[in-house]
Amino acid sequence: MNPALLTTTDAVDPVFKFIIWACVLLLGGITATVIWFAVRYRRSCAPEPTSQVENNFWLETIWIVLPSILVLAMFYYGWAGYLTLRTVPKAALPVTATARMWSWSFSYANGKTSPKLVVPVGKPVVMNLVSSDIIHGFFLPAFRVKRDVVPGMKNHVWFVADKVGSYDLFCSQYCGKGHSAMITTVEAVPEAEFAAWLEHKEAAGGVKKSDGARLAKEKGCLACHSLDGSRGVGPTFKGLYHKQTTVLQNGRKLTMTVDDAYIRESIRFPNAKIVEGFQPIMPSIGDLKDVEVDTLVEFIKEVK
Amino acid sequence: MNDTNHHIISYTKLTSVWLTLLALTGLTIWVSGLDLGVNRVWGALAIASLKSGLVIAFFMHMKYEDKLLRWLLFVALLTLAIFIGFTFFDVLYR
Amino acid sequence: MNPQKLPQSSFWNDTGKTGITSWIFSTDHKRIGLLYFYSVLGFFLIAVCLGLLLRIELMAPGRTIMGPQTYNALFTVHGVIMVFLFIIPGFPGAFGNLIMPIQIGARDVAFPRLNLFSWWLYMLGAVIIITALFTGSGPPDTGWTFYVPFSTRTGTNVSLAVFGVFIIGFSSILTGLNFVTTIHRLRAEGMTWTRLPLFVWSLYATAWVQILATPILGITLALVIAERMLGTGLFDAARGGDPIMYQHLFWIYSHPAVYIMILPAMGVISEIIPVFSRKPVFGYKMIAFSSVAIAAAGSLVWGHHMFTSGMSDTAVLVFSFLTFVVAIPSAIKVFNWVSTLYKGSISLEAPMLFALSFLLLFSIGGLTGLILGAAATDIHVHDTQFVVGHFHYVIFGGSGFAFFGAMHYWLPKFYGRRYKEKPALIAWSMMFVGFNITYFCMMVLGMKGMPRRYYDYLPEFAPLNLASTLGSWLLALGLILLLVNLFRGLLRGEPFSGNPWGGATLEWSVATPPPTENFEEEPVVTHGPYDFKSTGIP
Amino acid sequence: MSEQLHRDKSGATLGMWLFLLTELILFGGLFLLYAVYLARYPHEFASGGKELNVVFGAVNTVVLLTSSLLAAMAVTAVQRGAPRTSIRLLLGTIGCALIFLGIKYVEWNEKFGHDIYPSSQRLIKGPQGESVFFSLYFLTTGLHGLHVLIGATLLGFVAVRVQQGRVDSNNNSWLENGALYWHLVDLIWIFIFPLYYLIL
Ligand code: HEA
Ligand code: HEA
Ligand code: HEC
Ligand code: CUA
Ligand SMILES: [Cu+2]
Repeated sequence: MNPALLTTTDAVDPVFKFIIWACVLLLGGITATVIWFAVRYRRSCAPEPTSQVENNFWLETIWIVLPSILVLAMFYYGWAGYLTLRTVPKAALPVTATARMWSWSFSYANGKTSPKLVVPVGKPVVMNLVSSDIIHGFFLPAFRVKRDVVPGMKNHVWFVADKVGSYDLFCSQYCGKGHSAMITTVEAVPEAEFAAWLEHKEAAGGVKKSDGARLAKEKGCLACHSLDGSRGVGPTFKGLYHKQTTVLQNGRKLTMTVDDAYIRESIRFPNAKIVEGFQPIMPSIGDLKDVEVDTLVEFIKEVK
Repeated sequence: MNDTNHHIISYTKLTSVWLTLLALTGLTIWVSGLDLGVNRVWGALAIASLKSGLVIAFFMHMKYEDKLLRWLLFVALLTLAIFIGFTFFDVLYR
Repeated sequence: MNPQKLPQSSFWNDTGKTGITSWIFSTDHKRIGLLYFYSVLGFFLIAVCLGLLLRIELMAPGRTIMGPQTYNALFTVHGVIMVFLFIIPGFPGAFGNLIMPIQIGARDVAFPRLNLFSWWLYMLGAVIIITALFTGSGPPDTGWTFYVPFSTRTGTNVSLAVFGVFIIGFSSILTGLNFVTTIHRLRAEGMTWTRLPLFVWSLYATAWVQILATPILGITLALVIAERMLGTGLFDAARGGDPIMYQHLFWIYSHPAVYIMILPAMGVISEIIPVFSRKPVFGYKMIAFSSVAIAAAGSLVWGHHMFTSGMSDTAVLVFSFLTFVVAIPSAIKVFNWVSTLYKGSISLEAPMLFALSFLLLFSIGGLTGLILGAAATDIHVHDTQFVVGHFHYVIFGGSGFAFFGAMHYWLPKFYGRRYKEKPALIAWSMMFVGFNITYFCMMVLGMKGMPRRYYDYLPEFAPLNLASTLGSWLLALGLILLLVNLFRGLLRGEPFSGNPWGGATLEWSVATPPPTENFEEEPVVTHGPYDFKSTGIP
Repeated sequence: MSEQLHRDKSGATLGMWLFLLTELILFGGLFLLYAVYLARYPHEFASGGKELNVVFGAVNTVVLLTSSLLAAMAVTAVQRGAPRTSIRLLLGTIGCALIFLGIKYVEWNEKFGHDIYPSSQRLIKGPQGESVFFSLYFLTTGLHGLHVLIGATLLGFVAVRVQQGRVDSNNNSWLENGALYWHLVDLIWIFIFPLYYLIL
């Protein structure tokens, strides 16, 4: 590929190699010495200690100075590698990653959003990390990058994929029940294919009614709301429409019947009314378009 | 370990310390009215430190205690200063 | 608890008082030490079973024996109990109390009633934490770090658990100030600072960390409760707060806390190695000084837990650098211990085996700590199973193995009976092998990118997880054997008296088991703690 | 035996001081947050500080300083062998503590009346730094108030012990340590006052 391209992996792996090898050597040396002493000077072999030295200035100086030097070297390489991770190449492609309990959503400059991160091969990408609720972690093991997604904070991270392929993307910061399910993939595709994908608009007429189920899954609703009546982190969608429900509004109790407007409000402003017995943790899914909300409302009404 | 902390501080001395403390309180209020910008924080802190120094030295008898105690106080304050100071490596450069 | 048919009068019976109240209201440091020991051990066993359950769940991908919510609660409770109820109070509370006053030639600690009060506070905190598991809306599920904003939003019983930890922190502070005062005030005549046993030095350093760092934990936890109860919004980004500030406050305590866990363990190792090599410890002053250096420098590195958090790069620079500085005193200790073995007369009995395996396991754990301390490499392995591997190596392989070593080394002294050597060796070898299998696999998994606190994982991680689980069973079998052998021996084993191991510290000069007064008359110390020659030990 | 007693006394002072240091660091955590948020929201902190009543703050400062003086004099009194004076001085200290808490109550009440308390509507809707300022204010003064309460109770106990004659000129660790605790409460207020009521 492009020889001038320094990937984040290239920046980090040599540091790993250096530190790990230094540690293995040290550990090997220490282990060998301990075993050798334990065997050589075991009591059956050495009934009396043959030395009573209590200290030795030079030896002790050596093992203050040597580790210090070694450790400084490790620090320096570690820092240098880190700087590469923090220096975003110019002309990196900006993508916004929105994390919420417990799904990811990626949006591109032209407004396209996707639950998978699609990136062009060979072109650096800079991710702007946004959280709609609590702290998550954006973790791409294949590219050795990780950054927490903190509410109210503008964190970013960059990487570049140098080979076509599909790579795992994890949520690394513990975020509750669905933490281990908060995974998706990075699809690295050739540049041309990427351009085509980016420009591809959903079929004319926008979102179709039948897309409700797909949307509910992609936008992460089903991580908290079940369709079969079982209680999840949020109330089930089954039989929700026209149900009597008790909600808390500004700390006051309120009994009401679920209608279109209520569902719409619950999606747009989840914390306006809180269903009794549940926590106010539902994220507001910021990138939902109005049609998508309509579709979701229609979908929820159908779940009987 | 010895009898040093049997020192008795006279009422007059305590009262004069108290008067100084009151005067310093007046001073902080006056200073806070001045237009010193950021320095106001440092000024207020300086006066507060002076006041607490007096309280510690006389009311709390530190002046007549073992050196050890003074060291301990110093270590604790240093630790606290480090906790606060090092946090600013993050806060200031973010 | 009482060993059968005690050979002579001792603290078990010489006050004429027996029965439960003579224990739980006793101000005798030995009895309080044993109270701590058994309560700590009890919680350890509970948490160890939880750890085992965690491993069973992770044996295969997908749901194995429990759901995600249960798993999250389990690792939280496992972590909280292990850290706050076992390893932090463990060494100072149990062995510090049992041994330290005797080692400095004192009759008791400086504030015996406060000492008892600390134990009561500890139990109170523990009961509150346990209550939190069964009341309200379920056990906390935040991880032992209680990170906001999750911990302020989750519906589980976080407030009560946090309150329990708060109380325990208070108990830890009181123990710390008791020990500092004791070591300053109650040393016997001739017990100069350079004649203090290294275990006492390590406790002294630990006590300082307890005093200076724990209050920060207190206020942090109080803030979490305030956030949940009153909605103060100090850590809530929507209201101008900063979640990262919580992490600073938490780690300002919790990094120094890892040195509360390891320093006394290092002290134990510094006692066992010279005794079983019959050689004065090499570099006494350096080891004593490095304990203090670790305590001091350890207070400056908390930020290394936050390299990916969004903290400023300057802070990453500073904290990464300081992290490496802390490694140097640890390295000094390791090298000095190894040199103590040189030309000694080494007896590989159970305490020594635990000490030597401490050397290796702690080195592995510490060296992986260097990988975590380097900024570039930490980014990849942060919040992965690698970190889990790292800290089990240092906590369990380090402090834990030292704790087992201390049990074999010192408990016979207090019971007047001893365990059988052979089963102890078998138990040790099972634990050593099982331990390495369990946790080495975790480190490899982390390198490959498996995050921590994952209830479920991708199929590519399955083989190593299975191996790790199998290893944990071997570890468990070893631990059961160890405990059975040890306690059977303490209650019914061969009599243990005199100074069979040839220790030169003061606890070996008093009767076995020691009387309540410890010393018949105030001792006058005339030699160093590892001066085996002038003590007349062969 | 008498040597043992002396040891104990120095030990008690040492132990007490160590405890005070932990209290200092406990409040230190709040001061840390104060420093950080002051750096971030200087203007909101300034306007928040203006809403606090300097008169209440100043009067309370004087009350606490006076109480501290009385506590210190109580120690001197016992050392000079005048337990009755000492008890009267201690009661004076406790009286000051009550006055302090009373003023604090009035002050908080006034704030509540203006819809200022943690998570009040006004603070939720207002500028971000303001909510932070007042939350810190309530937490710090609240924790301090709690310490005033504890300190006053402690001094009450000590006064009883003096009354019973269990504290005298030779054996006054209880009194000295109680007074030390009280001075600490004063010490912290010395910083709270300018930081919250006066700055900017
Ligand atoms: C007993 C407890 C204990 C101890 C002693 C240590 C010791 C060290 N720890 Fe560890 N650590 C933990 C318990 C402990 N740790 C825990 C519980 C966590 C996770 C918390 C959580 O998130 O839940 C953690 C996490 C943790 C992190 C954060 C990881 C992350 O989340 O990204 C880091 C990063 O720097 C780190 C570093 C270190 C270092 C450098 C040391 C050093 O002190 C080690 C020094 C030791 C040696 C260096 C080895 C011995 C010396 C030699 C063999 C000689 C040769 C050495 C040289 C030449 C240097 N630790
Ligand atoms: C002292 C500290 C300590 C110790 C000793 C252990 C011991 C063990 N821990 Fe520990 N662990 C932590 C401290 C500790 N842990 C902490 C702080 C965390 C972080 C929590 C968090 O993320 O918030 C953690 C997290 C943690 C995880 C990660 C969870 C995750 O991130 O997904 C795992 C997973 O395998 C695990 C497993 C184990 C195992 C298998 C043991 C084994 O050692 C246990 C071996 C089992 C035995 C030896 C059983 C013996 C059985 C008996 C003795 C039965 C007899 C008992 C009776 C009759 C009552 N632990
Ligand atoms: C993190 C978990 C979570 C996610 C993701 C989530 N919700 Fe919710 N939802 C909740 C919780 C908890 C409640 C109940 C409390 C409340 O009213 O806010 C709720 C309530 C609701 C309600 C009102 C239900 C009732 O019984 O009155 C609707 C409608 C709803 N959510 C729709 C959605 C849709 C549509 C999505 C996806 C775009 C979604 N939710 C995503 C957690 C979630
Ligand atoms: Cu999101 Cu973990
Ligand atoms: Cu750390």
